[in-house]
Amino acid sequence: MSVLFWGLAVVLVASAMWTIMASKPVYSVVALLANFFALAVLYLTLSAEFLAMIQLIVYSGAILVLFLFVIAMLSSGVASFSVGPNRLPRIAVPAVLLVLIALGLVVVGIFMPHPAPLPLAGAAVNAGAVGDANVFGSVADFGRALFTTYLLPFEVTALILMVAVIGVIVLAGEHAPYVGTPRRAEEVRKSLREAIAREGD
Amino acid sequence: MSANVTNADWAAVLSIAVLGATGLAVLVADLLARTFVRRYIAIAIAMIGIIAAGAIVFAQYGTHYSAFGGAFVVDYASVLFQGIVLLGALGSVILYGAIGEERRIAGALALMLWSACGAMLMSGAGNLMTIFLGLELLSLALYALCGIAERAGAHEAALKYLILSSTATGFLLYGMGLLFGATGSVALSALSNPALATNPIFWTGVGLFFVGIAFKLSLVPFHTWAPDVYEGAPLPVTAFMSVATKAGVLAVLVRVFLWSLPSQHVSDMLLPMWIVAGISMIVGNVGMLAQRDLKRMLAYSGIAQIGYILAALAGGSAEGFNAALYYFAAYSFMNLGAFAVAAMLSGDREEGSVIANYSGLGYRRPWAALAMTVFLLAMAGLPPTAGFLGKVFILRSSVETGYVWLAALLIVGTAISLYAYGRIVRAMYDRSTHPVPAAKPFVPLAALSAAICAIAVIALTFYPFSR
Amino acid sequence: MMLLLALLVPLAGAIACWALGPWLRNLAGWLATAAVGISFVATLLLWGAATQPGGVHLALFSWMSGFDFGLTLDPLSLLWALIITGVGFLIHLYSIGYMHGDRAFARFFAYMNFFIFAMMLLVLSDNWVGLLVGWGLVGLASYFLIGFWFERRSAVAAARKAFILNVIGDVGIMFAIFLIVANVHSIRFADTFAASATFGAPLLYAICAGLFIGAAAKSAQVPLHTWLPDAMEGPTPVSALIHAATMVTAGVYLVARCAPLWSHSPRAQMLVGTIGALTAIVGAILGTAQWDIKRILAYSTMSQIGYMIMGVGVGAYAGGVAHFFTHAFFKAQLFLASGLIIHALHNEQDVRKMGGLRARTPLAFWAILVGVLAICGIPGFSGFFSKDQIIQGVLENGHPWMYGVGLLTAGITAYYMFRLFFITFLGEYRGNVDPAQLGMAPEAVGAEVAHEPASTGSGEAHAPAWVMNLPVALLIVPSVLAGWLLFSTDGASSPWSRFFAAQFPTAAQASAAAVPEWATALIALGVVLAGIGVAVARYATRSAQANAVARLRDESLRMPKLLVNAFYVDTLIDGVFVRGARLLGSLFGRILDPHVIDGAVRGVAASAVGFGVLVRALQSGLVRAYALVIVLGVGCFLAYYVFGIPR
Amino acid sequence: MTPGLLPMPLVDYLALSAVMFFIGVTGVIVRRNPLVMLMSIELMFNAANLLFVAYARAWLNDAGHIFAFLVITVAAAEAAIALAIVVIAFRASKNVDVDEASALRG
Repeated sequence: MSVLFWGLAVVLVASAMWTIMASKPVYSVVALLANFFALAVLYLTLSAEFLAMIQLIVYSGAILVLFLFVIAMLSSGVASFSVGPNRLPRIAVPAVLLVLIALGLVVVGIFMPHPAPLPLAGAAVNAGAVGDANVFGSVADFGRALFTTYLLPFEVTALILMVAVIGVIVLAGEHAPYVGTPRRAEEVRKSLREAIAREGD
Repeated sequence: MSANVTNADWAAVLSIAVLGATGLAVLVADLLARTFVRRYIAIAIAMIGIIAAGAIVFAQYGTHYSAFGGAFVVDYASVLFQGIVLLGALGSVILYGAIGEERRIAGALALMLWSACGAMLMSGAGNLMTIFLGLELLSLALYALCGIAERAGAHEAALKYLILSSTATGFLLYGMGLLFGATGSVALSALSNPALATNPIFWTGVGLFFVGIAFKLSLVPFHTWAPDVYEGAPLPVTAFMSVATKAGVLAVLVRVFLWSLPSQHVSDMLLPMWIVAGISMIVGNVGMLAQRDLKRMLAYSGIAQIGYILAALAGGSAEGFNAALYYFAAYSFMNLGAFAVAAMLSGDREEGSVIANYSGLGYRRPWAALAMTVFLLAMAGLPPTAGFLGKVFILRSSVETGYVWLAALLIVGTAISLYAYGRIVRAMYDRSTHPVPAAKPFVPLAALSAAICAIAVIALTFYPFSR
Repeated sequence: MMLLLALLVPLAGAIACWALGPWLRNLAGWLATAAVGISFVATLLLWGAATQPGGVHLALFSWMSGFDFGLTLDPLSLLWALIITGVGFLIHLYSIGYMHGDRAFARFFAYMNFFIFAMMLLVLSDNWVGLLVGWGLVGLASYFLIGFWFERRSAVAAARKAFILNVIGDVGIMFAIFLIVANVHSIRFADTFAASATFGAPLLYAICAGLFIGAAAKSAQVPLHTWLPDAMEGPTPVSALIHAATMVTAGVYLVARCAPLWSHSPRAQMLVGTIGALTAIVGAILGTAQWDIKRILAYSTMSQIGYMIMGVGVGAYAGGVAHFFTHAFFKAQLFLASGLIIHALHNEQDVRKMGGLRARTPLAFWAILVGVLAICGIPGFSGFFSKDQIIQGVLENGHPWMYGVGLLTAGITAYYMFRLFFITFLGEYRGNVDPAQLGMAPEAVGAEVAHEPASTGSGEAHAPAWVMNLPVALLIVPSVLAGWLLFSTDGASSPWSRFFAAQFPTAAQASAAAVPEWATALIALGVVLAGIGVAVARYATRSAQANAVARLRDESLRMPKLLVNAFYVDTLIDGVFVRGARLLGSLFGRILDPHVIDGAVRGVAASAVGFGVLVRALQSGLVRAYALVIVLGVGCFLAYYVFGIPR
Repeated sequence: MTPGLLPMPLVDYLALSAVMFFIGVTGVIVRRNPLVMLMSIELMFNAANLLFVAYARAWLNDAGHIFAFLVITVAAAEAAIALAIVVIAFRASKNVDVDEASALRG
């Protein structure tokens, strides 16, 4: 188990690093995909079967595909990524420094010895599943909790998804490409035409 | 544990459901309506929905129970904060109706209503999940609303808000994870366990949780997004952000920090919060001095005013809570009113948010200038406005509970702010000839809400009469 | 009810003049004057009741507990109310003539009436909030009136300056009121004074200091005095009403009203007395260096209020208030009489271009003579009694150095007032002399021409002369006689001291002074005569009159820079506050321009990496910089929550 | 807490998630491409999820699972809106560089 865990940990950290350091966004997506897969496996070892599944389906299947789609759309010849000068070229140094300090603090907090054991009183423990790790985290267990105890959060997610749908429609839908000034719009249209012509060849 | 969901549970969130359904109704009606009545129908439905939700909320006044196994709480605080959220939603909906783009009005109003749903959920949140979901519902709709206008500034504002707010949410979420780990429960009631006081994971969780809260309240140093986003977002959206968002987050703050933490460590745990509140008072007021955009200035003003409100909460006394609520209500009215006046003066390009356009207003639009003067006086905390009384209450409670240094910072901040607000008042009564921008069609509604806010800002001064 | 009438009639008059101005035309002046007259009569009718123990009290409404609003009329506020409405009435009457033909005639009277209302609210309130509201409104009315001729840049600038300095004072008062309300839980004066013994010295000192910042701003005390000379940009009746008789003495009223607070705090007494003494002498010294007749009077006002503040500050309340009483008459008279001269000379205000005016404006001659004698404290005239009482009172309260300052100031006052008098009325008329020969700076000449533009060109349609002459003539009477109210043979039972018997706390240590009262009077008289002697030698002898032009030229050119620039206080305030505020503002707004950030990042290269730039880049518009700041905050929070907690 | 239920000591999971979380934070600060910034934010969310899942197992409380599920749902909704905003911002300014979006400042 230890080997699996540390193997996964290495994959997770490495892929996370790759995600933020990759030179092209597409590579970032691929790295993130690896990260999510490793995470799903880690969930399985923590007996969160349903969540592992969701992780693969929603994250890898939906969210990352969305990213890929947008990257493909934006890089289709209209303009390159990351134009313009880097206005904060040396930000990485203080950033990494700060982040390391913050990380150090959190890790210290985590490893700091607890003078007293963690209390159980008042915590809402899933009583029926104590000691029975096979049931805990299964689809049935998860579903029962979601539709009884946690019904309100579940209902709210429906509203959140609706906001996402309507928000995207309102943002992007039913209007012409950007019309700032006529000249600008014409420019955009022209470059779009050129791009389409290139793709057609 | 797996309690059945009863009618009482649903009644607790009925107002939120009504608001959510109203959003749908606005969209459906927009599909069916003819073009030229779209605007009227959208505003009418939205207003009816908000008022109905408000009636339901205030019918709950005086009751105290928790629903959905503790996920949602109905009490004094939830009712009052939800009331303020609805007030902010009503004002912003009217303003959007007045100056928003006809083409997207239904979508925008629906998003605004759903965003208000999020804030209302936060007002009554009883566990971490509800807080998180309420916050995300609120924020997601606001991201979209920020970017809704066809201006480069709006897109930039949306992008900035999206990235920074998501980052802050990440911190909040991580903090929640640690809190869950420390307590083994998502319920806020589990946080009050005195044994937690020795657990560093709990403390770290509280710290990160507070980062998320401070970001949403735009406290220094988590405030940097606010001026940019306020300036770039459409005016009614900014109005909504300045009232409804803060109502929801303040409710969470009160519920988590003041009412749920282990009581013997509460003052230690909250010290950083009061410090950043004090810094915010100064930075916010100084930041106002050099601004040329009204919305941007109001962002800095909001930073300072939230600092004042936290100063009232600092002692944790009941009187301080009342002072904070009173000041927050007054703040809502004066902010909405100022935005309403700006909307009255706005044509196609939001001219009302350019401070230079206010010079000589006292002679061109005497009533608008008078209303604006009332709001600015209230923000500066001068009599005879509710802002003055609110500051008196805050000072009293913070001095009584021993936070004299906060009171002193408040006074210093107020003194700095007098110049910033006075600058606009003076400009309005300077004689100069400045072109009047053409007004938009629904401006009478904006004027009406400005008038109501102005009267409320004065009338709130007499509020303690009724006691 | 009568009290409410006295308060509200001027407000009604203001509203009427403002709303109906275009229809009322010249009637507006009479309407406004009548409103003030009614207010005066109403106040007068309350005399009997007000002097009873406890005075008149009218509860208006009660808010929550501790917030009771009401009006009160006791001997102190009665005195102020009578002066405000009485002198105010005469000045209104005068204004009908003075402002005749001005385009905004009705607006002027609306402001004037509004000012009277605000002032009455200030003195009649029985609570802090009412006082503060009145205080603020008075400042507002003054702002409007100083900037009345808003076409003139200098008038607008002066109004703005007065307003800003007054707002500084308002903040001070607000601070004090917050402290009071936080400790007493009541806004009424009576409750505050009852509780004042329990305050503890630091709190009491803080309250007194806050209140005194307000008093100093309104009463033009050093270093907040610079607005007063500039405020002479307003019409002359305004100068008479606001900047001599009433508003500027609000600070005296405040300190006198809070006598119970000051009596418990020797440190606060010291502060106020020192500032008052300083103001008295600074104002007098600056008065010797002015050429504009109204500015001379303005500095003398400042100096005289310094006396009053010194008096009420150290505990000589009756003396300070008495000086307010006599000063209101003779200073109003001086201003109104100088207004007659300015009017007669078609808006000439520079005394160098006057001279020999005795025949031309006889009434002004006599009025100014009486005023000058009164302000100098010549026995028999009103100023003598009240000034003596302050100087003696200061000594009795144990401040010998203030006693010395008071005497010295009296001498300087005598010098510059007689200088004014001699230059204006003796010798030859110099109106036709080339300004350069008089040593006037060329740019000043151009500015003089533009003075008081609105009332020029009204030569053909004069108002009846008596409306301007009558108030001046009437004011001569109290200027001479008012002081006799303070006179008594045994030193204690004058009508004045009986009037105020119950008002002020008697100073515990008011012991027999080292110098008896008659001796003080003699010393003062000697100093004054010396001052007059210098003035006579410089300006009134036959030879001095003969070559007046050359003399004035010499004096103008040799005037010490320090005095011409009024000790550079304005420069200092401008440098510290205005630039400071601007700098602070631009620090947050402008420094973050792309140039600076780009420059810093690129140019300073290596050193640019670091927190210095990051902090300056706080509002750079760059998302990543914002994120970095947020993480910085996160770091601070985590450091506190992980390590900083006492466990 | 009932020990032994977790395959590894709890602190190992916590440390792993903290490292992942702060890698995400670094990504937000140092990258200029909004898409990569959003991916970094996803990393932060996932790190938090790992925390929830590990603790859910430690406490045997399925609230952690539910919470993680909600986070995933919200992340999906957020990604949709975020990408829409990136697309319209791109349409307006023809680039995907957050440094270029700095007209609002001061």
